[in-house]
Amino acid sequence: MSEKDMNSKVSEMLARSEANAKNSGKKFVRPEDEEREVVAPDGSIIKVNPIYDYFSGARPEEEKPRNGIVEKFLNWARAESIWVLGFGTGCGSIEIPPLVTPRFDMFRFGVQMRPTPRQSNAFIISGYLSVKTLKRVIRTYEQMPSPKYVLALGSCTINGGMYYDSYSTINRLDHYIPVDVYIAGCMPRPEALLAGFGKLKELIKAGKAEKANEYARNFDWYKANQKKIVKDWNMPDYNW
Amino acid sequence: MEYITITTGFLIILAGLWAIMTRKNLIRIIIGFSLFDTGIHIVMVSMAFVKGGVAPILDKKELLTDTAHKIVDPVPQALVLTAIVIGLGVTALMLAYAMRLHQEKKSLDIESFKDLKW
Amino acid sequence: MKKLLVLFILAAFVSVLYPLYSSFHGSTGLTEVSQFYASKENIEKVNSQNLVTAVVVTYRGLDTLGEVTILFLTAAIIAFFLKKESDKRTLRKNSEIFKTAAKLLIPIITMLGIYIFINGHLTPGGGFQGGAVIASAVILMFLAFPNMEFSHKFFESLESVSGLVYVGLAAFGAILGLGFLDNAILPLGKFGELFSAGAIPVIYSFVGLKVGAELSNILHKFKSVQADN
Amino acid sequence: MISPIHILTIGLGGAFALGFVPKKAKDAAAVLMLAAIALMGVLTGSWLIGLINGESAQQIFTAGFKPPFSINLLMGLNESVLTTAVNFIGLLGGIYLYRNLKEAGNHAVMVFLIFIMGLNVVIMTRDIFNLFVFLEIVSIATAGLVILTESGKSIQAGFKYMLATGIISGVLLLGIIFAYYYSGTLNIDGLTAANIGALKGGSVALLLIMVSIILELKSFPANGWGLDIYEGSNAGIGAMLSAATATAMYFVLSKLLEMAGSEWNYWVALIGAVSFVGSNVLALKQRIAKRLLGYSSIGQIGLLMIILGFKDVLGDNTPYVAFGILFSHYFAKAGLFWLAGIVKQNDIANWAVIRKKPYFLFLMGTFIFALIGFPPFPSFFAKWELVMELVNTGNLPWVVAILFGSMMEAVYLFRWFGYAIKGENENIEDFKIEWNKILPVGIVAIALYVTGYFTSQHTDAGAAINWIPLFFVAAIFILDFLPVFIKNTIAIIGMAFYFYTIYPDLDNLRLVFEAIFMIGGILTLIAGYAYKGTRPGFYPVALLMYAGLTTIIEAQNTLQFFFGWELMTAGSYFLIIRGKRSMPHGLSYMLFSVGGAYALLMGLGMAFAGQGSYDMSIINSISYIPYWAYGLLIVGFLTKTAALGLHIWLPGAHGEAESDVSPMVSAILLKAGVFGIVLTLIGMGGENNAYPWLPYALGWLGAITAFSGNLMAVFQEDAKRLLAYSSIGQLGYIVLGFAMMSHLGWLGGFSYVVNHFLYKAVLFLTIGAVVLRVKTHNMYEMGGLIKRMPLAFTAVMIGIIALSGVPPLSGFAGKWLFYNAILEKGWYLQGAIMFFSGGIAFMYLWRLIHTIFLGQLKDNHRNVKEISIWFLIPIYTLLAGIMVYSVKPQWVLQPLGDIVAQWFPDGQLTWDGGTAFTKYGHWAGTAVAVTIIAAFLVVTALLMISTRKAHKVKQFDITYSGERPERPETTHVAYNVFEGLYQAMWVATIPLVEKWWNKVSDFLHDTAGIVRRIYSGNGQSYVIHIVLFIIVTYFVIIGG
Amino acid sequence: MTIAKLGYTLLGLFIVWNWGFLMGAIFRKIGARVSGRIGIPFYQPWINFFKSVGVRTTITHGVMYYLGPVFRLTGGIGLLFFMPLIYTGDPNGMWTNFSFEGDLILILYFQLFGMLGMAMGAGEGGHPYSAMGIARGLAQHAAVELPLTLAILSIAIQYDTFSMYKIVEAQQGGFQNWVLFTNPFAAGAIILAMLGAMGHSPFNLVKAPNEILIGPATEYEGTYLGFMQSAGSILHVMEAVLFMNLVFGGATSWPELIVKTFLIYFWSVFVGMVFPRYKIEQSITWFFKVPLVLGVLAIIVFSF
Repeated sequence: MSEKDMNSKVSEMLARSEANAKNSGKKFVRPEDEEREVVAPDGSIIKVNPIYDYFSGARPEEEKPRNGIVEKFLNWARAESIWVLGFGTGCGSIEIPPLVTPRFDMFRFGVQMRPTPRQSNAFIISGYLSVKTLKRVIRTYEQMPSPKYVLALGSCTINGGMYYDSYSTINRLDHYIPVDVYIAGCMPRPEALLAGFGKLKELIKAGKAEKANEYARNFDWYKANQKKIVKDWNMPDYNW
Repeated sequence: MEYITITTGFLIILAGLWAIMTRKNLIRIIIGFSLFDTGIHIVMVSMAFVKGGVAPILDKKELLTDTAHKIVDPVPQALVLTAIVIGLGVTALMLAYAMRLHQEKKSLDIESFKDLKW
Repeated sequence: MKKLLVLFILAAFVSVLYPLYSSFHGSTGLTEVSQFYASKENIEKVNSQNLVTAVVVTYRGLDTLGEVTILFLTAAIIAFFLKKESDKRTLRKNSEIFKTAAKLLIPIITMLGIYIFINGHLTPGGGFQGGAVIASAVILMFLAFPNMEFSHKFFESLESVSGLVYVGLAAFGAILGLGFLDNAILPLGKFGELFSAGAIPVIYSFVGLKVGAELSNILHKFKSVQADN
Repeated sequence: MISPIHILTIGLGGAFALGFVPKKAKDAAAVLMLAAIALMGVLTGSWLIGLINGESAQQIFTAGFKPPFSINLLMGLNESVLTTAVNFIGLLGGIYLYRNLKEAGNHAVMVFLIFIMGLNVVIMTRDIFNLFVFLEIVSIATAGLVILTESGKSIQAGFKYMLATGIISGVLLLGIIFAYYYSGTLNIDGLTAANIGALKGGSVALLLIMVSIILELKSFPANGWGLDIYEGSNAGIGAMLSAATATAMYFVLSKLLEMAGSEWNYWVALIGAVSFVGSNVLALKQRIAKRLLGYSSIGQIGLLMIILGFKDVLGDNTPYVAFGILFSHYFAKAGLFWLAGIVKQNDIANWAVIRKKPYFLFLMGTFIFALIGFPPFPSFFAKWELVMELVNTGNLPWVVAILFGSMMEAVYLFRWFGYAIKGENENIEDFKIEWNKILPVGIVAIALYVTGYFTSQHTDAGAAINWIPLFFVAAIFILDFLPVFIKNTIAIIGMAFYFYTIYPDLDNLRLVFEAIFMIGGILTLIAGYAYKGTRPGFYPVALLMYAGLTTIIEAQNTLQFFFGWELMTAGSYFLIIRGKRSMPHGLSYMLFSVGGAYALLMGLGMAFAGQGSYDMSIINSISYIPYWAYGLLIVGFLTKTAALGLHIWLPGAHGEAESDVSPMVSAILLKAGVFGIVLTLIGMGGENNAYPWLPYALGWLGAITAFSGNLMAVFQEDAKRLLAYSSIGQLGYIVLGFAMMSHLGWLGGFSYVVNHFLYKAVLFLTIGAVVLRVKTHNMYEMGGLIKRMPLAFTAVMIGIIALSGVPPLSGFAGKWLFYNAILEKGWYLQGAIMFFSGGIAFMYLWRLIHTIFLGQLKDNHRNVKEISIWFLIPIYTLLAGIMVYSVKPQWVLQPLGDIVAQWFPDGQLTWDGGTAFTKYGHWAGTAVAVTIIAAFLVVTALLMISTRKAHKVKQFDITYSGERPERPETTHVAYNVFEGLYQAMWVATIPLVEKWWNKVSDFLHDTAGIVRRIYSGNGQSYVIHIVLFIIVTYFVIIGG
Repeated sequence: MTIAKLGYTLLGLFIVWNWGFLMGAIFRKIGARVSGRIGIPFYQPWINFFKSVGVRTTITHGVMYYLGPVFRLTGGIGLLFFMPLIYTGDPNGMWTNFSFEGDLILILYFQLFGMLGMAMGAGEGGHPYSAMGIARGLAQHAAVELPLTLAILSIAIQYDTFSMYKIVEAQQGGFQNWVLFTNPFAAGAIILAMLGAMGHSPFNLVKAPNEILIGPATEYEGTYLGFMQSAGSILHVMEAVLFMNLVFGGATSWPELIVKTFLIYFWSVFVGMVFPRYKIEQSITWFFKVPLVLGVLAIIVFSF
C-alpha cells in the first residue's frame, strides 16, 4: 500500500469514527482503538478489543509494609537509593539536568536517573501538566513498582500557577496522583530540588511516604478525577 | 565411354544438389531432387559397363557360351531399375506434398514453411 | 551470399566425391556375383533369356518385392493424403483430332505395355517398364477425356490382387521349401520361349499390372485434386 | 518353427488384402492390421523363445540361392529380440492409434502395417541393397504416417523429412554402388570380408554408407528435419519413430559397423557423443513437449552409438548395456510420446494438467526416471555397467561426456516433470481419457519395471540387491487409497520390523547410521498421524527414501550402494517436491543430486578399475588415479551434505517441504552423505592416508561451509529456511570433524551426527508443527507463541541450547571434542572459524526462538492451539534422547569411541568414570550437568521465594515511554533483526555460489538458444546441414 | 572433600559478589572524581541491591521472563564454579573451585549460558528495545569471540593444554612468564577483545542507556533487577579473572586477584571514559580489524 493510499484510508477511518460518535452520541473513539476483527490461521474470526485485551488492568492492592526492623532497613535503603525516572513532563525538566553536574551532584545523595519506570521509584512532575501529558504520567506512575514517590516541581503542580485558567492544563496534581513532596516556585532552582529530595528521604525513613498505598486505597476517586479530565481515555483502568 | 557417363552422372548430381540448395520454389527443388537421383542412377549404370560387353540379354546363341566375358554386369542394371522406381515413388510423394503445401499457404516458396523450428 | 556458401559447400562435396571418381577406372570384367549369374548352370537353372530380369525377379527378387511395395505405399499414401477431391473443373474442350488419335492410340499403347511385361524375361523391359507404358496410356486418357468418370475401384482391386498373387507366389516357394521367390515353383520351360523361366513371366506380369494400376491411381489422385487457380 | 520370411508374407499379404476390405468396414481394416502385427509378433516371439532356449540362428535364403548371390535374411538372437520389440511396440502403437487409423481409412492402415513389416526386414536383412530398399520403405511409410493426423505443421515436417531422407538415401545409394564396384558383392558379410575400407575410393564409399545410416539416426546437428517430424507428427507416430524406427536403425548401424571395421568404432562413438551432448544441451531451451522428446530421443541414440563404438571395450557386456539403455529408451520414450498425445499440451508448463489424473503423473514419473537412469529401471544397470567398463579401460573423457549429457537430459526432463507436479493447472483444460490410449502406456510402464527387475538379475552384483524394501514400497503404493492412519501404522510397523530383522547383521558403524535412519524415520512418521485424509503419494515416496537409505547401509557391493543412493534420491525428491512452493527447489535438488550421483558413479568406476570387483571393500584400495577417485567420491557425497558450493538446493528444498518432511530430509537424509564420506575416508586409509590434501581441503570446505551456512541462516525471515541453512552449517562441522582424520575428530564428528539428528529433528518437527498451526513460515508473522504453545517452546529451547553447544546440554560434547581435535591436528584457523560460526549460530537460534515464541503474540494467533500431540510424541522422545546424552555423555561417546577406534586406534581420549581426558583438557559431562542444574535450581528457588506475589501481566503491559503500543505487529522486533550485522558483514553474504551456478545455467541455456538457431525451419538448410555433415565427417575421418 | 570445596567455592562466590559491587562503586567514584564530582558512596551498589530486592509489587510476563535472570545468575555462578580462582600450586586446591569438571572450552561456552537465558527472558518481556539490545549484543559477541578464540587457541598451542589451571601454572615465576610477554599478539588480541566482552563504552550498545532505554533489562524490576545486578557484578569479576588467568599470570592470593582484576577492569573503564559509543556495524568492523589481525598473527606465530 502506498503512502498516499494509507493516508486516505486513515482519514477515511477517522471520518467514519467521528460520524459514528456523532450519530450514536457516544464518546469519541480513535479509529485504532475501535474493536476490530482478525482472521485466525484456521479461518475463524477473532474479535479484538484494543483497549482491554492487551492489558491486565487489575486493580492495585495496598501493600502492607513489612515488620519492624526489616521495613526500617528497607526504608533506609529506599531513601538512600532514589532512582528518578528520567521523563521530562513539563517546563521544569530543564532544572533536572544540572543535578548531575559537579555543582549539584545528586549522585552523592544516592539519587540517580533511570530510563525506565520499572526500575525507578521516584517521579518528578516538572511543572505545568497538560491534560495530554497527564494521561502519560498516569500510565507511567502506575507502571512503577511500589513503593514509589512523586515530587511535584513548581507552583503549576499545586494550583495551576500561571496556567490556572488554561483549557488544556490541570490545576491540581494531587487530584490525579498522590504527591509526596511539593517543591514550590516558578521555577524552583536545582537547589530546591535537592532540598526536596532531602525532604523525601526524611519522609521515607520515617515510613511516611506511603502514597502508593494511598493511591490504591482511594483508587476510585483518583480514577474518577482522571477520567473526568482525560476525554479520550484509551487505557485500562490500571496500567501494570 | 564409362568415363563420359560417370562424369555426366556426377555433374548431374551436383546440379541437382545446387538446385535443391539454392532454389526457393518447391517444384524446382523437387526437380533438383529428381536430377540428383538421376545422376546417381547414371553413375550406377556406368559401373555396369564392361569394355566390349553387350547387354546381358542372351538372345544370341554365341552368348550362351562363356557368357561372363561377353556381357556387361547385369547387377547394377537390376539395381538401377529398383532405384529408379524408388526415386519415382519418392518424387511422386514429394509432388503430392508440394500440392498440399500449396493448398495450405497458397505459396510454393520453401521459406514460407518454417512453422516448425528450433 | 547464400549461393556463394552453397557453391563452397558443393566444392567441398566435390572433394568428398573426388576419390570415388578418381579411383574409378572402368570394369574389365564381371564381378564374382555377376559371373555366377552368367555361368551356364545358373542360366539354365533360372532359364531366363534376359539376365537382368533374372536378377531382378529371382536373385534379387526381394528388392523387387520391396520396390513394388514402395509403389504400393506411395499410391496408398497419396490416396489418403489427397483424398479431398476438389470441385469439378471446366476445361477447354479437346480438339476432335486429339480425341480421335487418343482413342486410336490408347489400346495400342496398352497392348505395347502388356507386351513389354509379358516378354520381360526375353527382351529388354519387364513389369515396371510395361506398367509405366500402360500408365502413359492412362495419362493420355486423362488428357483426352478429362471429364470421363474413372473407376479407381477397379485399379485398386487390380493392385491388391496382383500384390497378393506376387506375395503368394513368393511365399509358395518358401512353403515348398525351395526358397522365397524361387522361380522354380513353375515349370522352367524351354530357354528363350515365352513360357520359360518358371514363375518369372507370371510374376512380372502381375508386377506390370500392379505398377500400371498403381501409377494410374497416383495420376488419378493428382488429377482429381487439381483446383482451378 | 515358421520361417521368419513369412513376416513379409503376413505383412505384405495383409497390406494387399486390405485393399479388398470395403471402405465402410473401417473397424475391420484396423482389426485386420492389428491381427497381422500380432501375428508377426507371435512369429518373432516364438523365435525369441526358441533362440533363448538354445536353438541356433537361422539364415533365410531367397530364390533358392546361397548368398552372396541372392538376398539372405538372418534370424539370430539379437534380431529376434529387436523384431519382437518392434512388433510389440507396433501392436501397442496400433492400438494407441486405433481411432486415428480407422478414421484415416484403409490406406493409412496399410501404410502402418507396411511400416512395421519394413522395420522387421530392415533388422533381419543381410544384403546392403535390400537394406536400402527397405529403409526406403520405412522412410516413405514414415512420410505417410506423419500426415496421419493432418495439420499444416505435419505436412511441412513431412516434406522436410522427404527431402532430407531423399538426399540421405541418395548418398547411401552412391556408397552402395561404389562398394559393389570395389568388392563385387552386396552381401554385408561379403563386404565385411572384402574390407573395402582399406582402398582409397572404397573408404569413401564406406564413409558414405556409414554416414548416411548415422544421418538416418538423426545425428546432431544435421537433424532439424528429424526434430520437425517428432514435433509435427501425431504423438503415436512420434512414439513409433522414437521407439521402433530408432531401435531398428540402431541395429542397422551395429550391423554395418561390423562391416566397416573396428577403426570406425571410434568415429561412431565420437559422433554419438557429439550427438548425445549437443542434443541434450540444445534441449535445455526447448519448451514444446514433443520436440523436447525428439531432442531426448536423438540424445539417447547418441548414447547408444557411444556404446556401439565401445563394443570392443565392453565385450560380452555390449548387448546387456545396449539393450538396457535401448529398452529404457524404447519403453519410456514411447510412453512419453503417447502421454503427450493424451495430454495434448504443447508447452511443457501446461503439463501441470496431468496432475488432475494422478496415475498419469505416476506414469510420467516412471518414464522420466527410466530415461535418466534411475533404479530400478534397466537403464540404471546398463549405465552402471557402461561407466564401470569405460572407466576401467581408462576412457575417462568419454565418461565425462556421457555423464555431462545425462546431466543436461536430467535438467530438462526434471524441469518438465516439475511443471507436471507443481505447475499452475487451474486454467488448463482437462484432457480426455480413451482406453485404447491408456492401455499401451500402462503396459510399457509395467514393462519397464519388469525389465528392470530382470536386468538386475543378470549380473551377480545386481542379483544381490535386496528387493524387499522396494516391494514394501510397491505394496504401500497399491494401498495408497487407505486413510493416513492405517498407512502410517503399516509403514511404522514395517520399518520397525525390518530394522529388527536386519540390525543383528550390521557392524557398529552401520548400526549407528541405520538407527538414525530407521528410528528417526519411525519417529518422524509418527508425526504423520497428525495429517488427515489419505495424503496421497506420501507414504510410497517416504518409504522409497527409507528403502534407499537402508539399502545404502546394507550394501554389500558398490552397485547395491549406488542403487540405494539413487532410490533415496528419487524418494527424497518426491518428498521435497510435495511442498507448496517447492518446484524450483525440487529441481535444483534433483540436479545437484544427479550431478553428485554421477561424480559418485565415476568415483566408483575408478574404484572398480584395476580391481575388477564390485565388493564394497574396493573403496579401501583404489589403485587407479586414487586422488581423483576419492575426490570424486567425496564430491558426490558432499552434494548430499550440501557443502558450500553444492548447497544451493538445500534451503529451498528443506524450507518449503512439508512439516514432517523437513525433519526427514534434514535430520535423516543428510546423514546418508555423511555415511558416504565416512566410508570414503575409511577407504582412504585412516590417519596416515596417502592423500593428505583431500582431507585438508575437505576440512577447509567444512569450516567455510559452517561459517557461511550459519551466517546465511542469521538473515532468514523464514523459519524453516533458517533451519535449513543451519543444517548446512552443522553439516559443515561434521565434515570438518571427519576431515581431521583423527580419533578425536571422528569422535567429534560422530557426536555431531547423533546430535544433529536429535536436535534438528526436534527443531524441524516443532517448527513444522507450529507452521501447521499458524499457517505461515515467516517468523515476523509469529511471536509470543510461548503463551499458546509452551510445550513447543520448551522443545525448541532445549533444541537450540543443544544446538548452540552451551553446556550442560549434549551439543557441548561435540564442541569439546572438536577443539581437542583441532589442537591436536593443528588446524587452528579452521577451529577459530568454527568457533566464530558458533557465535553466529547463537544469533539465528535466538532469532528463531525469539521471533516465534517470545515477544508479542499476534492478534490472529490468540486462539491457536498447542501443536499436535502426534508431533509432541516424537519431539519429546527425541528430547529425552538429548537429555540422556547430556547428562550421561559417556553412554553415547564410549560406544562411538569404540567404533572410531577401529580405524583410529590411539586412545587420545580416556575415560575416568564420567570424566573424559585428553592430552589437553578434561570434561566431566555428568558433573557439569549436575553442577549447573543444581545452581539453576537454587537460584530459581531464591527468585521464586522473593517474587512469590508477582502480578501476571499481559502483553502490552510494558513501559512504552508513557504511551501504549498500538499493535503487536509494530511492537514485535522480528523483521530484519540483524540489520547491524548485515551492514558489517554483507560482503560475506553475497551469494557468489548461487551467482556462479546461475551463470553456468545461463551460459548453457544461452548457448543452446544460439546454437539451436541452426534449425531454421527451412528444409533447404537441413539439406545443407546434411551435406556439410558428410563433408565434415569426410575431412575428419578420412582427412582431405 | 567435595563438600569442603563447595564451601570454599561459595565463599569465593561471596567474595566475588562483594568485590564486584565494590569495584563497580569504585569506578563510579573514579568517574565522578574525574568530572569533579563527589560521586556515589562506595556502598551505593549494596543499597541499590537491597532496595531492588525490597520492592513491594512486582510483575511477571511469563515463565521465560522469570527464568531470564535465573539463567544469567546461574551463568555467573557456574562460571565461577568452573574457574580456578587462586593458584596455590595444587591442582585440586581449594580455590580452584570445580575446575576439575571442565577446562577452558567449558568456560568459553558456558559464558553463553547466561546470555542465552537473558536473551530469552528479555524476549518474553515483549519490549521492543530488549530485543534490539539482544540482537546487537549477540552480533557484537560473535565479533568479539573471533579474535578472542584465536588468541585463546594460540595460548592453548603455546602451553599445549586447554586446562585453565595448567595455563596459569605455566605463567608462574615472575611477570616475564606471563602470556602478556611470552605471547604478545595473543595478549594484544585478548586485551582488545576484552573491551567488547566487558560491554563498556564504546561497546555498550547492548544497553545503550537512553537510546534503547537500557536494552535487555528494560522490563525487569525489583528482585529480577537485584539478581541481574548480582549476576552483572559476578560476571564482571569473572571476565576479569578469565583474562587475568589467560594473560596476566593468574593470581596466587586474593589480594593479587583483587589488584589484577581491578586493573583489568580499569582498562576497559578507561577506554570507555575516552571513547564514545560505536554503532553496531562500526563495532563489528572494528573487531574484524585490529584484534582479528593480532589473533591471526598469534596463531601463525605459534603454529609454524
